[in-house]
Amino acid sequence: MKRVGVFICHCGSNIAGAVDCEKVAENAKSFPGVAFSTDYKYMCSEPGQELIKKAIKDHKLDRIVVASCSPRMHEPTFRRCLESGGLNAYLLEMANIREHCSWVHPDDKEKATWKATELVRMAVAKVLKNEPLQRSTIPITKRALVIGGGIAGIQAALDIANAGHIVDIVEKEPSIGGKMAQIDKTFPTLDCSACILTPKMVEAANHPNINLITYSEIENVEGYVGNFDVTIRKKARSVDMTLCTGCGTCMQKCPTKVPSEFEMLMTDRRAIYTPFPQAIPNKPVIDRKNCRYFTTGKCRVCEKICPTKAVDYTQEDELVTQRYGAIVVATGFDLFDHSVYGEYGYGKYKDVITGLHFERLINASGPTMGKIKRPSDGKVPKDVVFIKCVGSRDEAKGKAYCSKTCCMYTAKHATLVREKIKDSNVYVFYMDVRTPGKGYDEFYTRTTDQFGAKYIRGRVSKIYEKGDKLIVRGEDTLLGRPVEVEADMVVLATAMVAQPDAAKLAQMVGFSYDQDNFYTEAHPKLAPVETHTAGVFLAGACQGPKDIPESVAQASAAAAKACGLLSKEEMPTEPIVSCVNEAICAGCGMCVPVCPYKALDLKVIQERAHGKTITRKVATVNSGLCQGCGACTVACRSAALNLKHFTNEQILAEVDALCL
Amino acid sequence: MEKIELTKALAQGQQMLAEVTHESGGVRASKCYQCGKCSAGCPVAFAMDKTPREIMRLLQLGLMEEALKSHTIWLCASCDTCSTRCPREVDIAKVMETLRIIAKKKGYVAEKKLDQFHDLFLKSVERNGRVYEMGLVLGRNILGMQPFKDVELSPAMLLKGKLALLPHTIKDNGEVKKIFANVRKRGGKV
Amino acid sequence: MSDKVKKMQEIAREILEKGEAKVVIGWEKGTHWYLSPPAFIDKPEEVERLVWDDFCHNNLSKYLKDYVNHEGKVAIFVKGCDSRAFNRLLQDKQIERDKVILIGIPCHGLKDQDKAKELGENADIPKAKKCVECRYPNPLVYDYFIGEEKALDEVAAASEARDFSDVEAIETLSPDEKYEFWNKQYERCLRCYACRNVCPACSCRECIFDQTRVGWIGKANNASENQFFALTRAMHVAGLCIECGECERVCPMNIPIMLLNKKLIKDINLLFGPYDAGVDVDGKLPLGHFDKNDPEEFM
Amino acid sequence: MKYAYYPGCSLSSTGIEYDMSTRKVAKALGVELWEIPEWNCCGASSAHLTDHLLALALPARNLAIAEEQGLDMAIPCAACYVRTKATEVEVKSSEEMQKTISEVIERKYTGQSRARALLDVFVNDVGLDSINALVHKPLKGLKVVSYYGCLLVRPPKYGFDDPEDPQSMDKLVEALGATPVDWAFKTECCSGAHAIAKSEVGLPMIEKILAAAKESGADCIATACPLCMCNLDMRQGQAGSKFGRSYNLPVFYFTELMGIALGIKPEELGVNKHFVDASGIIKKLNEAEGRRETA
Amino acid sequence: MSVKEAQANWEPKILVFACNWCTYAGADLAGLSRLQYPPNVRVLRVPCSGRVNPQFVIRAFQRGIDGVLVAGCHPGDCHYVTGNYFTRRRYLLMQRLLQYVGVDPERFQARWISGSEGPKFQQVVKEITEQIRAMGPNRKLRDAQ
Repeated sequence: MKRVGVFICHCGSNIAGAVDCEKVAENAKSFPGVAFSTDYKYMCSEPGQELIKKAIKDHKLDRIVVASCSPRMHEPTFRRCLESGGLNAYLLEMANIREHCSWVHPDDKEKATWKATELVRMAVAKVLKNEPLQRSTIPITKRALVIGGGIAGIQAALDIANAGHIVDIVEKEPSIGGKMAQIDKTFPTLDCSACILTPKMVEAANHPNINLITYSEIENVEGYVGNFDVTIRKKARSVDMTLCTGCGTCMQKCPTKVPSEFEMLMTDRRAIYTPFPQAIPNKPVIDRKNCRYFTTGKCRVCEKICPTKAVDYTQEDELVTQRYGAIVVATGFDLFDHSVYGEYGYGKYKDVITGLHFERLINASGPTMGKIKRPSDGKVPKDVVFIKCVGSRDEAKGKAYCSKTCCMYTAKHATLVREKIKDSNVYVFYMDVRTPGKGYDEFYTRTTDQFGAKYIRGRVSKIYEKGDKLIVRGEDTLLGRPVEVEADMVVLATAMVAQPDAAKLAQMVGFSYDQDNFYTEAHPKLAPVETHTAGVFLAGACQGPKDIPESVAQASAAAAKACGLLSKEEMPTEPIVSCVNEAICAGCGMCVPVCPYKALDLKVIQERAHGKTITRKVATVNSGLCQGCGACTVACRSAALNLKHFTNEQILAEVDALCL
Repeated sequence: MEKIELTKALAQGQQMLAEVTHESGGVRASKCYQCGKCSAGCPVAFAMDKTPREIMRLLQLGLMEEALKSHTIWLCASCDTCSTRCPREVDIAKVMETLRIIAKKKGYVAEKKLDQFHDLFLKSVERNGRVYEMGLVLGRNILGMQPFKDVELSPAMLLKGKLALLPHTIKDNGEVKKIFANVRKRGGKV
Repeated sequence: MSDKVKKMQEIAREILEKGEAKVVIGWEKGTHWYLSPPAFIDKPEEVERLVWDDFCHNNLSKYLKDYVNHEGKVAIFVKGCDSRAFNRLLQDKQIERDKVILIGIPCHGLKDQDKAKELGENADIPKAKKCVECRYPNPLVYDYFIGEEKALDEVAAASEARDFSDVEAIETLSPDEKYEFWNKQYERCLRCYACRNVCPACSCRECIFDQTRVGWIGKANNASENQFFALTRAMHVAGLCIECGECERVCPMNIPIMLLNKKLIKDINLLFGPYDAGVDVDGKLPLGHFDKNDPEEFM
Repeated sequence: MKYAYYPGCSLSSTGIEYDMSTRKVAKALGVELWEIPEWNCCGASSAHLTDHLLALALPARNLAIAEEQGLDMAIPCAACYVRTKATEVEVKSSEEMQKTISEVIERKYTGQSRARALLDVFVNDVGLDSINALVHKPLKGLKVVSYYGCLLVRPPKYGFDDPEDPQSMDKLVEALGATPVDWAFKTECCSGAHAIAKSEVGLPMIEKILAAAKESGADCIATACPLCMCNLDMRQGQAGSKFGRSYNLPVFYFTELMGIALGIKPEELGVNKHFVDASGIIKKLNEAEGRRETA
Repeated sequence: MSVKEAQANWEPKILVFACNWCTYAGADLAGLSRLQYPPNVRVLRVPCSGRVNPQFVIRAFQRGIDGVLVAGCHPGDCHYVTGNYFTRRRYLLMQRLLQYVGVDPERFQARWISGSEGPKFQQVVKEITEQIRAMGPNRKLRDAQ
C-alpha cells in the first residue's frame, strides 16, 4: 500500500490570501493513497523542509506531493528535501497552486480553493504511479565556446581561460572588439573606450588558452550540455593567416574604396581591409562582394604587392566541427533603424545622425579626426539637438522597452559638444532621465549645471529642413507650450535592438528568446545568465539592453557558470528519458524519424518462440542522447515506448483524477 | 494658482472618463505618458488654451469639467497628426471629437461660432440631402448676428459659378431624413 | 476456366515444383458462390483449387505476417490494393521483400458481396464501392504478372480524381447531427476487432486495446468506449490506410469504417499535400515528418 | 475600368473646377465614372464632431448604392474620402456595426464596395506609365509642390500612401513632365473649416503653408482637396494682406494639371475659375510648347 | 443536489496540456504578472506538446471534461527543436476528425503560447472558458457511468 504525504504551502499570504490552505489539506486526506496531509506557512523554508522529512519518517510516507509555487521554481529544492529525507527524488510531485491559482484568482476564495483541491488531487493521482529513478553520469568535454567577440565575449573568454579551460571565441567580423571599439569615450568617467578595450583584446589574443576564430559563424549545433558538437563556418579570408605579417601594404594599394561599416559609412575603407587600425587579428580579409578581382576577374594588385605572398584568391569557406562542454552566447546588439520615422525625415536628412555616428565624429581616429563637423557640409554645428527614446518606449513604430543606456550616453554627448564647441548650444529632448548607476546621476547633473545643456521634457514631433537649418518641433511639457529649435545637427538616441539573426542562432543552439528577439534568461532574478538549455549561458546585450559595466559583470557571471560546469569530470543526467518495452515493440521504426536527437534506433534481438530461436527488430533508446521530450511515445501506436516520469499511466491517472 | 483636490477630482471624474473611453470606441487616456509629441506636431496648438497633451492629463486626473470647458476641443481641426504620431497609439483626435460631443450635451460650448457652423451644416444636410454653401454662409451670418467676414469674396464667387444661390437638393430626400431620424431613435444627439 | 486462372495455376505449380516457395497464397471457392476465401497451397497437385473471380476480395498480404519466422519463401497473389498493403507492411518492417514472391494480377474491380447475396447469382451485381473508387487496379510491385500490364491503365485514369462526396456529405451536417450519426454506428460495435486484425496498416505486436494493465480502454461495450476505439484506430491508421476496404467488409455490424479512414486521407492530402499510402516504400510517412510551412491554425 | 463616382457637395460649388477636370481627365484616360444617382452629403466635416453614428451612416448610404452596382467608389474630395473610408473600415471590422448601419440607412451595406481616393485610382489603377503615354503637352519646367493635406493619407491604417512623406502626387506630377519639388508641408493641416468660421485661427495656418511653398521655389501648388483649394487659393489674398505679403502662387487641382498635360483646354477644366490667376503659368507652358514645336 | 441545481451550479472544466518550456512558463508568467482569468482551467504539465497523445484527449472527453486545450511553443521555438511541428500535424488532423464525429470545434483547441506570453495565456483561457460556458456541459463522447 502506497503512502502519500501531502504538504500545502501558504507561501506567506501569497497562496493563503486566496486559497483556504487548511481546507485543501483537509480535503486531501480523503484522496486515495493519502496517509498524511498538512499545511504550513513556508514549505520551502528550513522548518518547512524539516516538517516534510519528519513526516516521511513518522508516517512512513513513500511518496510526496507539495502544493506550492511553480515546479519551475522549487522542484529541485523539494527533490533535494526528499533525498535527504531518505526517498528517491522522483517520488515527488508538485501542484502549482500559486502561479496557476492564488495569484490569478485572488477574488474568489471558494473557487480558488476548489481549484487548488483539484490540482492536488491530480498530483496525488500521478504520484501514486511515480517510480524511483536513478541519475547516471556523462563525461564533460573541457572546452568552452564563446559566441561573439565584443567586450562581453572577451571578458567571458578571459575569465574561463584564466580558470584553466580552453576557450574558442567565434566572431563573425574580421576583428574582435564589437561595438565598444566604435565608441569614443565611456560614461560616467569619460575615459577612452579604446584605451580600456584594446588591452583586453590583446590579452585575449595572446592567452594560451584562448583561440580566436574570427570572420566565422556558427553553422550548426548538436548534442547537449557537457558535449555540444558545434560546426563553425570559417569564411574565406582570401589571406593566408600564417603567411600574412599584417604589414598593411595591400590595404594602401587596393584600388577599390568601400564605405567603412566601422566608420558608419562616413569614410571609406578598401576592399582588402581590417575594420580599424587596432584590429585583432591585425590581418586583413578581402571583401569579395566589392573586390575588383572577384567582381571583374582583373586586378590582383594585392597579390602582386604582398611581400609574403599571403593573398590567396582560391581560399574557400571551411567547416570545422568541435566538441564543447559549455557555450557562452555574447552576440551583442544592433541599433534601431530610425528610417521608419517619417516625421524625422525617414533617414534622408544628412545632418540627422545617430549616437553611434556621433561617437565616430568625436573620435580622434574617426573620419573627422575628432572635430565635430556635420556630415552635409562639414560645418561645425552651433545648435545641436539630441532626441532620446528614438525607437525606445514607442509601441507604435519601435520597441516598447527602455533601452537603458541612452540617457547616459546622450548626457555624455551633450557634455562633449559643449566641451569641444565653446559657443555651442545643446538641447536635449527627453521624456524621463533615468540614471540609476554609480556616479550616473552626478554626471547628468554636471551636464545641465556645469555644461549648460538645455533639457526639454517632450518628444519631438517633426524635423524638417529649412535652408541649411533643421527645424525641430517639440512641446516643453513642463511649460505646456510648443517650442521650436533651429538646429544645425540632430543626434538621435536610437534604441538598442536584438541582432537581426538573433532568433536564428537561438533556434540553432536551442534556447528561447522574447518577443523582441532578446535571449531569455532562465529566471529574471535568480538565474539571470543561464538559459533554459543546460550548458548555455548569456552575456551582454544579447539578453537585453545593457551598458559596458553591466555587460562585463554579466560576462564574468556567465564565465563562472561555465567554469562550474567545466570543473567537473562528469555530470549527472536527467533520468527522465524514454524506454522501450521490447515485448510489445513491433520494430516498425515509426519512432525513429520523430526523434530530434537521433536517440532512437532499431536493433536486432533474439528470442525463443515456438521452440526455436528467432530474431526480430525492436526500438532502442540511447539514454545519453534522449532529452525526454516524449515525441516517440506518441509516434508509437502500441505504446511500447514510454517516457519515464511522464508515463502514459501517469498522465491518464491525472486526467481521470481531474475529471472526477 | 488654485490647488487641485486630487482625491475629489479622481472620484468625480471616473464615471465620465469611462464614458469618454466608451464613446471613443475604447481610447484610454491612461495609456498616455505625457511626452507631448501630439502637441508638438499640432498645427492649431498656437491658438489653443491648453495643449492636447494637457487635455489628456486633465482626463487622467479626472478633471473633466476643465477639459470640457476648454477651447482646445473645439479648435482641434481633426487633422489626425497627433494620432498618427502618438508613440502610445492613443487616438487623441478621437478623444477631442468625443469630448466635443459630450461638451455639447452638457451645454459647454467654448467656441459658439464653430459649433453653430456645424449645426447649420447638418441642418442643411438633413433638409436638402446635400450642403447648400450659400445658405450656410448666410445662415451663419444671421444666427451669428455679425457681418459675414468673407463678404468681399462673395460676389467673385458668384461670378465664378462657385456659390449656388439655390440649394442643391436630391429629389427625394426621404432617405437622408430617415437616417437622421434613425440616429435620433438610437439616442443620437443631432 | 479462364485463361487467367489457368495462368495462375501454372505459375503456382511451377513455383511449388521448383521449390521457389513453400506455400502459395491465393483464393479458392468457398461454401458460397459469392465468397472466394484465401487458399494456402503447399502441394503442386492442389493448385487447381486456385480461382480468380469477382469475389477475390481478401487482401492476402496481411497473411504474410504469419510466415515471418518460417524458413523459405512465400508466394502470394496481389491485386492493386494487395500490393499497396504489401508495401505498407514492408515500410513497417514487418516482412522482408526477398522472402516473398509476388504474383501480380490486374484487377478489373470486384463485386459487392452483400449485394450478391441479396440479389442472387443471375442478377446484375454492382461493383464493390471501394472498387468503384479504386485508383490502383494494377499491382505496384510483383515478380510474376498475369495478363496485360497496360490493360487497366484506362481504368486507373478514369478514377484519377478521388471521390470524397460521401465524406463531404457528413461534413455538411451540424455537430449534433454528426454526433448522432456516428453514435448510432458505434453503438452497434461489438469490439470484435476484426477490422483491426484484417488491416494491413495495423502492424502492432500488441495492440493498445489489448493492454488492459495500462487502462487505455475499459472492457465495457458502450458507445463511449467504442468511440474511443474508433477514433484511436482511425488516428493510428492515419497516413497508413491503403483504402483496401477490408475493415468495412469484415465488420459484422456493417459500420462504415472507411468513412473515417477517408476523412483522414482527405485531410492529409488537403493539409500536407498529395499522398497515397503504400505507393512509395521509401517515402516519408505523413505523421513521420513535417514541413515548417505546414498550415498554421494555432496562432 | 469603371467606378461609382461621388463628387460630393463641394464639387458642385466652390470646387466646381475639380469636378469639371475630373470628368474630362477620366474620359481621356478611359476611366468610366458612373455618378451615384441622388448621392447625399457625406457629413464631413461636421457629422463626426456631432454624432459618431451619424458620421458613419451618411456615407454608408452612398456606399450601399455603389455596392448594389458592384462598384468601388472613386472620390475626388479628400474630406469625403476619409469619412467614407472610415465607414467602410468600421463596417468591415465588425458584424455588429454592419448590422447597425444597415438598420439606420435602411439599405444593405456589407463593406464590399470600397472607398477609393481619386488620386489613388489614377496613380495605382490607371498607372503612371499609362498616364505618361497619353501626355501631349508635358509640363516642362513647371516646378510643383504637392500638397496632400491632412486628410488624404491619415489615419495611416486607411492609407494608400505614406502618412508623413507621401509620394503619389509627386510621382504623378513627374509623369506629367513637371518637376516635383520636395518640401516639408505636404501633410500639414490648412485649418479646414476653421477658415470660414474662425479666420483668426485659420489664416496663420494657411500662411505657413504658402510661405513654405514659396520658399521651396515652386511655381505653383497641386492639391487634391476642395477645402485646401478654398483656403490656399480663395483666401490667399486675405492671408497675404494679414501678414503683409504677396505670394502669387497659383493652386491647381492635380486633375487640372493632368488635363493640361493631356492637351485639354484650360477653360474646359475650369482653370479660369481660380482666384489666383493661373494664366501666367498656362502662357509660359504654351510658349515653351511653341518653342519645342518650332525647334 | 437536484439535477436542476447541479445544472445551475455547473462550472465548465477545461484541461490544458501545457508544455513545460513555453506554455507552462507562460502560465507562470500570467501568475507572476497577476493576470486574472477564470478558475476553470487545470494545467497538466508535459515536457513537450509532442508528448500529448490524442488518446489522452479522447480519454478526457470520455471522463466528462468540457473542453481541452493543447498548447506549446511557437513553431521554431520548441525546446526540443521539432516537437511542436509534429504536434501541429497531428492536431490539425485530430481537430478535423473530432469535428467530423460531431465534437464542437470550441471543445478541442490548440494554441501556441510562449513563455513570454502571459497575457496571451490569460486571453486564451478567458476566451475558451467563455465559449464553453456559453455552450453548456459536454455530453459527447462521454462515458454514461
